[in-house]
Amino acid sequence: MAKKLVTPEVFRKKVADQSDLFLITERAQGVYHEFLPQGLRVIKTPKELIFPEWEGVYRFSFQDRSWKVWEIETGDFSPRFLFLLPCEARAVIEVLDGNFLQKDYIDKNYWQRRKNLHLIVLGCYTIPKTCFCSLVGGNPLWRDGRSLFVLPFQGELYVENDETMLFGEGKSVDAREEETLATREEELKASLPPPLPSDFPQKLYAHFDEGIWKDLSWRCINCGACTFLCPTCYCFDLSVEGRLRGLTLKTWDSCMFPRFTLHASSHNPRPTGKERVRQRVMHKFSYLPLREGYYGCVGCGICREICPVNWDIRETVERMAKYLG
Amino acid sequence: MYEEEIRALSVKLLDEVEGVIGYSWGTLPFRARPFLCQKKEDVTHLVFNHFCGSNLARYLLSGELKEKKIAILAKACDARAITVLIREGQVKRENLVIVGIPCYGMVDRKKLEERFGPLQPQDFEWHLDSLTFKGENLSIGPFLEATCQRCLHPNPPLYDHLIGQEVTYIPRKRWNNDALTKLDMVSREERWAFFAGEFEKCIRCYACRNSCPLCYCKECFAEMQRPYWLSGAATPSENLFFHVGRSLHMAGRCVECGACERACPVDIPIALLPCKVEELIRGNFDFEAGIDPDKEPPLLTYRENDPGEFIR
Amino acid sequence: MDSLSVPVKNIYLPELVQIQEIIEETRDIKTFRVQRPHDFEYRPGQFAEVFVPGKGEAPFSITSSPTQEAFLEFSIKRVGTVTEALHRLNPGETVGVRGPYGNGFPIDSLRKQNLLFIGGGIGLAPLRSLINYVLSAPYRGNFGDIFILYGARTPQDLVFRWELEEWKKREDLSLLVTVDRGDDSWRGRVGLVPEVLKELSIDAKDFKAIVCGPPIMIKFTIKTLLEMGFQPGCIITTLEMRMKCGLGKCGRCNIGPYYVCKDGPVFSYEELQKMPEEY
Amino acid sequence: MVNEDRWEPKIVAFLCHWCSYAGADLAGVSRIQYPPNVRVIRVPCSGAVNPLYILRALREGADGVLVSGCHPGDCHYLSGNYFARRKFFLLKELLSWLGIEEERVQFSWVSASEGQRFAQVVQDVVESVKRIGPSRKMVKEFLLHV
Repeated sequence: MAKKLVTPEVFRKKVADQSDLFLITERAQGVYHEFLPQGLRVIKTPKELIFPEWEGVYRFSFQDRSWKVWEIETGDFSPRFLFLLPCEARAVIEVLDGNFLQKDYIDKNYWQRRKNLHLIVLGCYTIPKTCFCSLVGGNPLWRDGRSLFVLPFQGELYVENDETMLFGEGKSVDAREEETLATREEELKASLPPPLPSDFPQKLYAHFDEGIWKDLSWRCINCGACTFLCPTCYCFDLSVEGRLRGLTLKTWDSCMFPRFTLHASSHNPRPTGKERVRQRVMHKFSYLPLREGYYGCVGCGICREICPVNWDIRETVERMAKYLG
Repeated sequence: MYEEEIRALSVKLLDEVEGVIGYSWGTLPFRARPFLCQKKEDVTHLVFNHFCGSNLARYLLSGELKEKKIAILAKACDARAITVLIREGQVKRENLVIVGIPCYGMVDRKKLEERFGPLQPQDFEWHLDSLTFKGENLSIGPFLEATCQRCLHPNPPLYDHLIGQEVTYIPRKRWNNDALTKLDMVSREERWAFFAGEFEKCIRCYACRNSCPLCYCKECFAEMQRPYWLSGAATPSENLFFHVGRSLHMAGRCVECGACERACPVDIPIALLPCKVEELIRGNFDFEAGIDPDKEPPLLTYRENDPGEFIR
Repeated sequence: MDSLSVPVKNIYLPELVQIQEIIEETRDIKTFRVQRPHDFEYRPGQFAEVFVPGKGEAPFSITSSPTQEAFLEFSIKRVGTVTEALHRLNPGETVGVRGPYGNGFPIDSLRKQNLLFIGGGIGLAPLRSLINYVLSAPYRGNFGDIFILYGARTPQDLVFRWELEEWKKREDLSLLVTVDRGDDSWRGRVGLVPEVLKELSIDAKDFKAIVCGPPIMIKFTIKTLLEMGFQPGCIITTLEMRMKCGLGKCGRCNIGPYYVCKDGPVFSYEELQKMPEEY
Repeated sequence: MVNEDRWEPKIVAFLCHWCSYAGADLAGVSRIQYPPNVRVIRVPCSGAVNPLYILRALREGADGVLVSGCHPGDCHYLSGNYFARRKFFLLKELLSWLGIEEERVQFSWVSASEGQRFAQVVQDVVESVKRIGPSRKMVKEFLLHV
């Protein structure tokens, strides 16, 4: 049964019964507070589960007069279910998977975690003020056809694709209900701001040298808060830790930091805040769409909320869109 | 607050300076943000209110403005930071027009949310040291940020123009709520449990460092390759190293503005560390940063009878 | 997710190999000859990540030709932490290698062409891979005339001196070596590469130029080549960026939407023109 | 990995070249016995010890750090140890306030003629660190898990 309705009580109980299997993102919890049992483990962004702040990728040691290297298995990342909002799901499925599971080179550590992480997309029905998913081609009910999807509907919870009966049998959705749902979805989508024009990435790219970047970047203090909490930002650093025995670490890195592109020769292709802010906007709104066909921003708005100086990516993008005509 | 005065003064000042660094409303409610006003028609964006937390002195160091004549809006903390920057040779006094603003403290959005639930701007009216919520008048004290509640210097020590009237009381005495004392009271194990939890949260985004007006090192020890002090991994021990190292580097320089704490995206009360160091300096070396520009900073001087019992 | 097969190996894990020989080229450049890792099939112009245990990892272009089957060579200038650690190593010691990465030179489009190689300083390293490839017996016939122009700051800064001698002896190529500043014993050409280039009697129509060197030299050389009538598509160069993964994942080495590690490091000037100047 | 049964503390000692280092030397040539747990790093002056050195030593797995310089008033550079005293005071107070055991970082004044005293100081430091056990709070995690 691909589509069903379950009561909030059953839903809450099913989750509470296996609460150690479930995790939830902070944003999703904010929206679904009333449907969920207390005490689920809350994480900031989905990426910290599958692409953690730091992890060892391989170890090395000097033993018996020779060096050895061996990979670090991510090992027992047991199957888990993560409740998250559509924007966050999109960040994982499109952007993170797109980068780390690209078919020519698959990141093994990422893959080991990702294959055991099942996403449960919670349809976003009270849309937070800070987000803007429709601008970047998403919507509050976005899911890829195969995801487990939940949405409050007429006092019950509408569930899609629950193949393992995680939330019980439920009752089937009849034709009229299905129609009501579809109409609602259409209405919801229509009420949101339209997406950025399809030629936005090209136009933005063409305006790489514009003076406006200086104005746009003045306020930014070049910390990495936005990039570290962004659900899509996947840039990382590899560094070596330890001398005779140690490991190579994969850690989050940020295009906001001067060292990100600093050459050993001390030349830096992105020497000031202007270039770094431009890189962040361009990477998300021009380079990734041009290269891979998806935006590097899912419009969740977390960077707007946490920015110490209220440097606002939505404002910037809308201003650029207006400026580019 | 003071908007008319600030705007009128800015129009005048723009005749002689390249720009006025001040605040404008942000893109989200209850947020003001740094704003560089370079045209007279833009002065209408300038505002001042209880959400103008960012320490503007930080912007004096950005390459573009460093050698230009600039006017800057300065709360007490900003003015103190500017004093330190001048003393350390980072900015030239003659390039600055300092517009001082006596400050009643900055409001912590989270404390408002705790008390009033989801916030609507239209429910609030703001006054110098009080607020009106749906007609009810309340003291501002309980809603101030932790660093503002323990503030000892509400009036700027250095300015060319002063907006409004000086604050006549010392906030720390009035609000009697020092975050440090609460921690001083508990046992060492409890304090460790608390800090260990906080260091666990840190993602080392360096928002604290980058929002600090006095963290201007060209290359921070945290990002140095040689010597390689720290890895990029945000593990609790490395985070502790970073924050302790930073606090000690700020010793005798920190003006306790709380910019670091305000900037933290994961809500670590990180100003506790540098503030503790300043408290130690205040008590033992009789010094406060950015108050008296002629007084020798505490780590550049000594007294023969400094505390030394801890040394065998 | 299900459609993905199980990844067999960790893509960041290097293979440990022994250093066979170290040649001191100049004061601060050494060439390291290391054992070739298993299944390491590469094209001239590609690079590899070299890992020094306990010190770090950095990308270096492979300077040996794929036709030399037993080993790989890297010519490395001492500039930073990793290169300094490398310079302290001795033959017999171990380094890690993973790769090859990058696109390499477009050999197919160079076939049947006359080739003009222009190298500056350590920039000869990636070119040398291609030069020795086209000079090797099975492939020499596939290419036309070969002209090599190589410049360095002083005679002491010339790399691969032993090989320059060999090239000089060959009759199927022309070699011109120039230095910015000569010394008492220098009998060769003195002058900056772009200036020497100007004086060469080369017909732009028949040649493809392959340029590598310090950024400033590349810039002026390309300008000169254009003045000589080279089409942008006939000028090939290699770029440098800070890289970490070498696989197009870590996200730092992009110039516009192109990753230098994956789409580069070899680009034609025609492609460069379309990219923002952020390198 | 620390083997708890056979654990012996590792102490990093930053010794001033002009006094404590010579004091340690004197202890050596006088055949005075003291625990072998210290790893000595000679520094030009206690004033040259950046607090980051101490933090770094702890991060790299030292169970304790000892910094030793000239008695107040005897500094070879006149006042280096007075400046040092202020820095160390702040470091020590801050670390102990954060909840780090006070014994992890210790300071002493030992002159070049005090070989016996140096041995005693080391003895005391080693014993006090032994009492509190291996360092955990400030050691980098990668070391603990390799």
